[in-house]
Amino acid sequence: MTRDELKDAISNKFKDRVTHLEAGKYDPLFEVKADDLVDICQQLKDDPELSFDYLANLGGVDTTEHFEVVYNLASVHKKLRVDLKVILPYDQAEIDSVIEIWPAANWYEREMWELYGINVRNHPNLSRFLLPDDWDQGFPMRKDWDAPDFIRMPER
Amino acid sequence: MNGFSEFLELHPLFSWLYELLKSTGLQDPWLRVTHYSILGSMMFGVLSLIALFLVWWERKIAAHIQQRFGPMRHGWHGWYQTIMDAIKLLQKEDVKIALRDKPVFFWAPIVCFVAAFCVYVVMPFGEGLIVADLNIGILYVLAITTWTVISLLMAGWGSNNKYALLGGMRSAAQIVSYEVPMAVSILTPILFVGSLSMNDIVLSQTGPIYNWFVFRLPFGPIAFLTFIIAGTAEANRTPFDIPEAEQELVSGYNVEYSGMKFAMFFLAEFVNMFTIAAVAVTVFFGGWNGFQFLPSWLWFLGKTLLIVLLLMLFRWTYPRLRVDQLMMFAWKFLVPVTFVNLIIAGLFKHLGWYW
Amino acid sequence: MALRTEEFVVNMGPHHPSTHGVCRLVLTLDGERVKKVEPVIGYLHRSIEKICENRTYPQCIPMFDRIEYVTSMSCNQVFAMAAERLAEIEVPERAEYLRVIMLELNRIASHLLFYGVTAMDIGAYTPFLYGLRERELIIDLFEMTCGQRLTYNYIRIGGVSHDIPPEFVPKCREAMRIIGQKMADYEGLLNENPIWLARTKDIGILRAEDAIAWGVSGPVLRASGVKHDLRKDDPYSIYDRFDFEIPVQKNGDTFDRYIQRLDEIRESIKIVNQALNGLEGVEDDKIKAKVSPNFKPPAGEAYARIENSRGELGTYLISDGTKKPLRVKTRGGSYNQLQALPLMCHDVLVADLVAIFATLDVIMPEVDR
Amino acid sequence: MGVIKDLKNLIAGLGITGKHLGTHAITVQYPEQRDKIPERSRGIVVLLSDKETGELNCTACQLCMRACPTGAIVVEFERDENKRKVLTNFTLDNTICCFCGLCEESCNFSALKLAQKYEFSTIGKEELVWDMHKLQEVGRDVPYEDKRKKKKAAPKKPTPKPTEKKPEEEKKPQQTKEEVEAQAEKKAKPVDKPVDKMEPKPEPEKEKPATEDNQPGEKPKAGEEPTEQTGGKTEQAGDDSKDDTKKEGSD
Repeated sequence: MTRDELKDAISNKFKDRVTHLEAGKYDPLFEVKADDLVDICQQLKDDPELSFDYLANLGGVDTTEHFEVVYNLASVHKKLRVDLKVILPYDQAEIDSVIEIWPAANWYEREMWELYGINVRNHPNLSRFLLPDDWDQGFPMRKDWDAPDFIRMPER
Repeated sequence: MNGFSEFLELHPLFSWLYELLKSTGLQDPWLRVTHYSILGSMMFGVLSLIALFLVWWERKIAAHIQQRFGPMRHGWHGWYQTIMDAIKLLQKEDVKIALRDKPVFFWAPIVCFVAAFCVYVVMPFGEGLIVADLNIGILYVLAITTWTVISLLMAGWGSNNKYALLGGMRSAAQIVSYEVPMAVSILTPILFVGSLSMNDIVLSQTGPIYNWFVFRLPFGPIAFLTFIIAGTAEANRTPFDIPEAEQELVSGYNVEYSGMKFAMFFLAEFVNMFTIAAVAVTVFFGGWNGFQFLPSWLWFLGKTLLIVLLLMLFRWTYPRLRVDQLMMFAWKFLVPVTFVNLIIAGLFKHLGWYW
Repeated sequence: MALRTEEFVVNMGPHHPSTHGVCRLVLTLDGERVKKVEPVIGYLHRSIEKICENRTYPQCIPMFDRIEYVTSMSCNQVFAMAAERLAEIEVPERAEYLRVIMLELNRIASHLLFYGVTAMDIGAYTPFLYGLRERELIIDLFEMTCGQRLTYNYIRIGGVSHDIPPEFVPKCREAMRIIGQKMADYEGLLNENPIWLARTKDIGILRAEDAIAWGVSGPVLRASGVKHDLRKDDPYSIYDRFDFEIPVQKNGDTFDRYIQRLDEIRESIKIVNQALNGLEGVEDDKIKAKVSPNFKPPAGEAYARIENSRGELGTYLISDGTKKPLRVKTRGGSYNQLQALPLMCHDVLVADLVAIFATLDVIMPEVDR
Repeated sequence: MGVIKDLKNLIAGLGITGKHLGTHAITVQYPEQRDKIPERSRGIVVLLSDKETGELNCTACQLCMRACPTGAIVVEFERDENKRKVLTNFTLDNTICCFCGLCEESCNFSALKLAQKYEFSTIGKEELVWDMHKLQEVGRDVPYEDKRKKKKAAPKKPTPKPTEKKPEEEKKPQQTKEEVEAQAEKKAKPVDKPVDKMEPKPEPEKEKPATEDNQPGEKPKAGEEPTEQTGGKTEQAGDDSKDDTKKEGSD
């Protein structure tokens, strides 16, 4: 299945529940509503034609306007790749966990929670692991984060 | 030629010392005590030197196997590197952790060190070169080498460290288990000697080279193999070095020791290795027996170092066994094999099929 | 009186010889038997992703070197690939060949290191030195080409930084020949050794479906029997031009993970030799596409993934049209493999845990980033 | 039988280690012997001086400062009466330098180079922040190919504007191989300065004159490098450079 076919297949499957974004330069990129995410992920995994059984990467993004959560999915057997994106406003930074679908999401979601402060519902173990246990300086990956000992690369 | 090697023999020195002490007018309990203490200290000095040498030698062997240089800085190919290391260790701070079990922590290395050296009281280094020819010599060796386990348990307990404790427990299980096949495999030659005295064991192997027990087919080689395997385990050498297993238990029982206390454990390990090799030579390779052109103690030393080389090759070749496999190997393989071997040897002895 | 026993908790790490850096494993032990493993990471967290957000694109590449320093060529490659996908840059053919040669050499070097440290963790000391001895040949080739031995900064956006020196090709062929020969030594030392077999066979089995679900990739996944290799399944660079096999094992135990890497060394040697032949046929000697120092890719996002020696190494790059990336998210194989470690440690002994951990080939900077 | 086979395999392992017991070491004893470092090896950053005048090549254009990913380089300058930049200080913080070589590649004036030197350990951290004079002193005996000569040869302004970095394509001079060789021959032998105590002098073989390989991998080199690696032309070129090396070394 080529990338265009995959794009059409997903667009046809989910109709207006997903929006194809042109920003995805290489692999198809779809925007998904936060409430709809788990259901779409489950269907993507269960669909015999697509069978996205492999969560390659999961990460938060701070665009200075809103948060985004990007899911890079792959299919080991069908050799496919697709990206999903969920846009979260700053004041509702909360998303459902996809651990039930891909256990691999465990640490990625923990990391996102820890570094971006995006809350993950239904996650079994949201605790600090990259930052020190007694970290109290906020969420370092946010663009507006600052700390007394944070040295920014000088603009030159 | 013969005269030369006769000249190099050291046992006249022993009798000369005895005569010298006697001429001062000492009477018997004290005469013997003094004599033995002097001989014992001499032995201690020689063995310390041997241990230091073995440390250097092991490092060189390892380096050459791995195509490195090893110690090269102090003297010719770094021959006094270990002495410098020992001096460094002597000067180091003796780190005492706060929550140790004080007496146990203190005495463990001493027990280990002393036990390692005590064995050599009955070791025939050469013709007549023996401190005390006990009539239960080999039994004494087996008994004393087991002391090590007490010291390792003490070290593991006294350190109040979980890794050390695990190491101590492992060593206790291991040494106690391997004591059995070791004793049984030594029993096989004893069967033919009819005496437990180390000197008698050596003397029974004089004559042509096929009189050595290792060449007495079919039980000799098997007994030697089982002995060397059990002995490697007794000396805590790879592939049986699980009590210190660096990659699992960091350093096992001696993880909290530093400075000279650590050095005592370290040297004791090498002395133990030498002990195993020396016992193997005494029991299986004819002890100080050899051809005429070299003195007997040189034969003994040379053969022992060859066995030590074999032990070193083991160490730098093989991976480490796991603790349950180790016990399984001892009880399910070595013990049956040694017992069957013993029975076969007894059969041969009964039928008179031996030389 | 009934004997009362207790489980006890041991901290394995962060300073432990066999945790390959600063990983901490919290073990709950029943005697020597491991009841529970909990990996604790973060001791090496440098937040390279945040650092990269404050750097221009060319400046990110030295940072990526440090994500996974054992195979930094592939880290360079994955970032360059993501940036090239964003800006739609065509890489010159010669540069592609050079990239493939370097990536495969780096894979061999990494697997040789793996061979050494795994043997070391299971108690055999000498293989470590033998593995490093041959790795040195490859590191020398890298130093000859790009001037560094560990953090290369070689593969750049649009190509590579240096062309190979003329003596590279014969030396590389010679190194491949030597490594091919020395494989016999490696295998003779361990493969048939009964102690080694006892220590590795049927230890730490990872089933294929678990492996996929937990995002395990690379040699660990293939050792579990899944024939998944991005060089074939999602061919990047010019990997589709080469003829090589993807070795697969069956059981997914420690021994299979070990033997899998040895098999992969052989395949990589094949690829390097083919690429060296292919390099001779390339007419154009351009090694870098035209990329401005003030590289500004158009706004967009792209995910690049390559087959690293530790599995799928991926980078999600978001550009907002300025000369600094908006977001760089990296994913390394080690991260998922460490995550899946508790799956393999059901009721094993401490010594087995060390062996399993070693064959996962975890590199801590890649986990913590 | 299993035991016999296991024993055989164990002995085979001993054979492999035993075989190596007789081989010679492949390592070197470091401070006395050293491995030969390749020409491209990236060591510490040094500032290069003009071979005739002995002055620094740096024009204070600050390109390296901008290229540095760690901010290790700080270039300070002031403007003289002709509004030209004059370098007042060049600070390199070796504690954060990551030896990536981006500064050398960004430089259009051969002002700095990652030399083949790697021994600069000190007692204190402060001593690793090197200023202009120290960097110049360390870089005195470093051979290099002067990029500026090509600039002068081209009918352009004597000093191109340093404020804006040009795409590398534009810098590519249309040089033939003969010219490069001639240039290499013309090159004066690096002056033997008293060696800095922290920087042991590299072995004579290492003091190669800068050939085309010595340059960072930008466009000019790619143009000059022969395409075919096994062609006779390449061998010739390699021999030439080796000859040069020998001459330099024997001097």
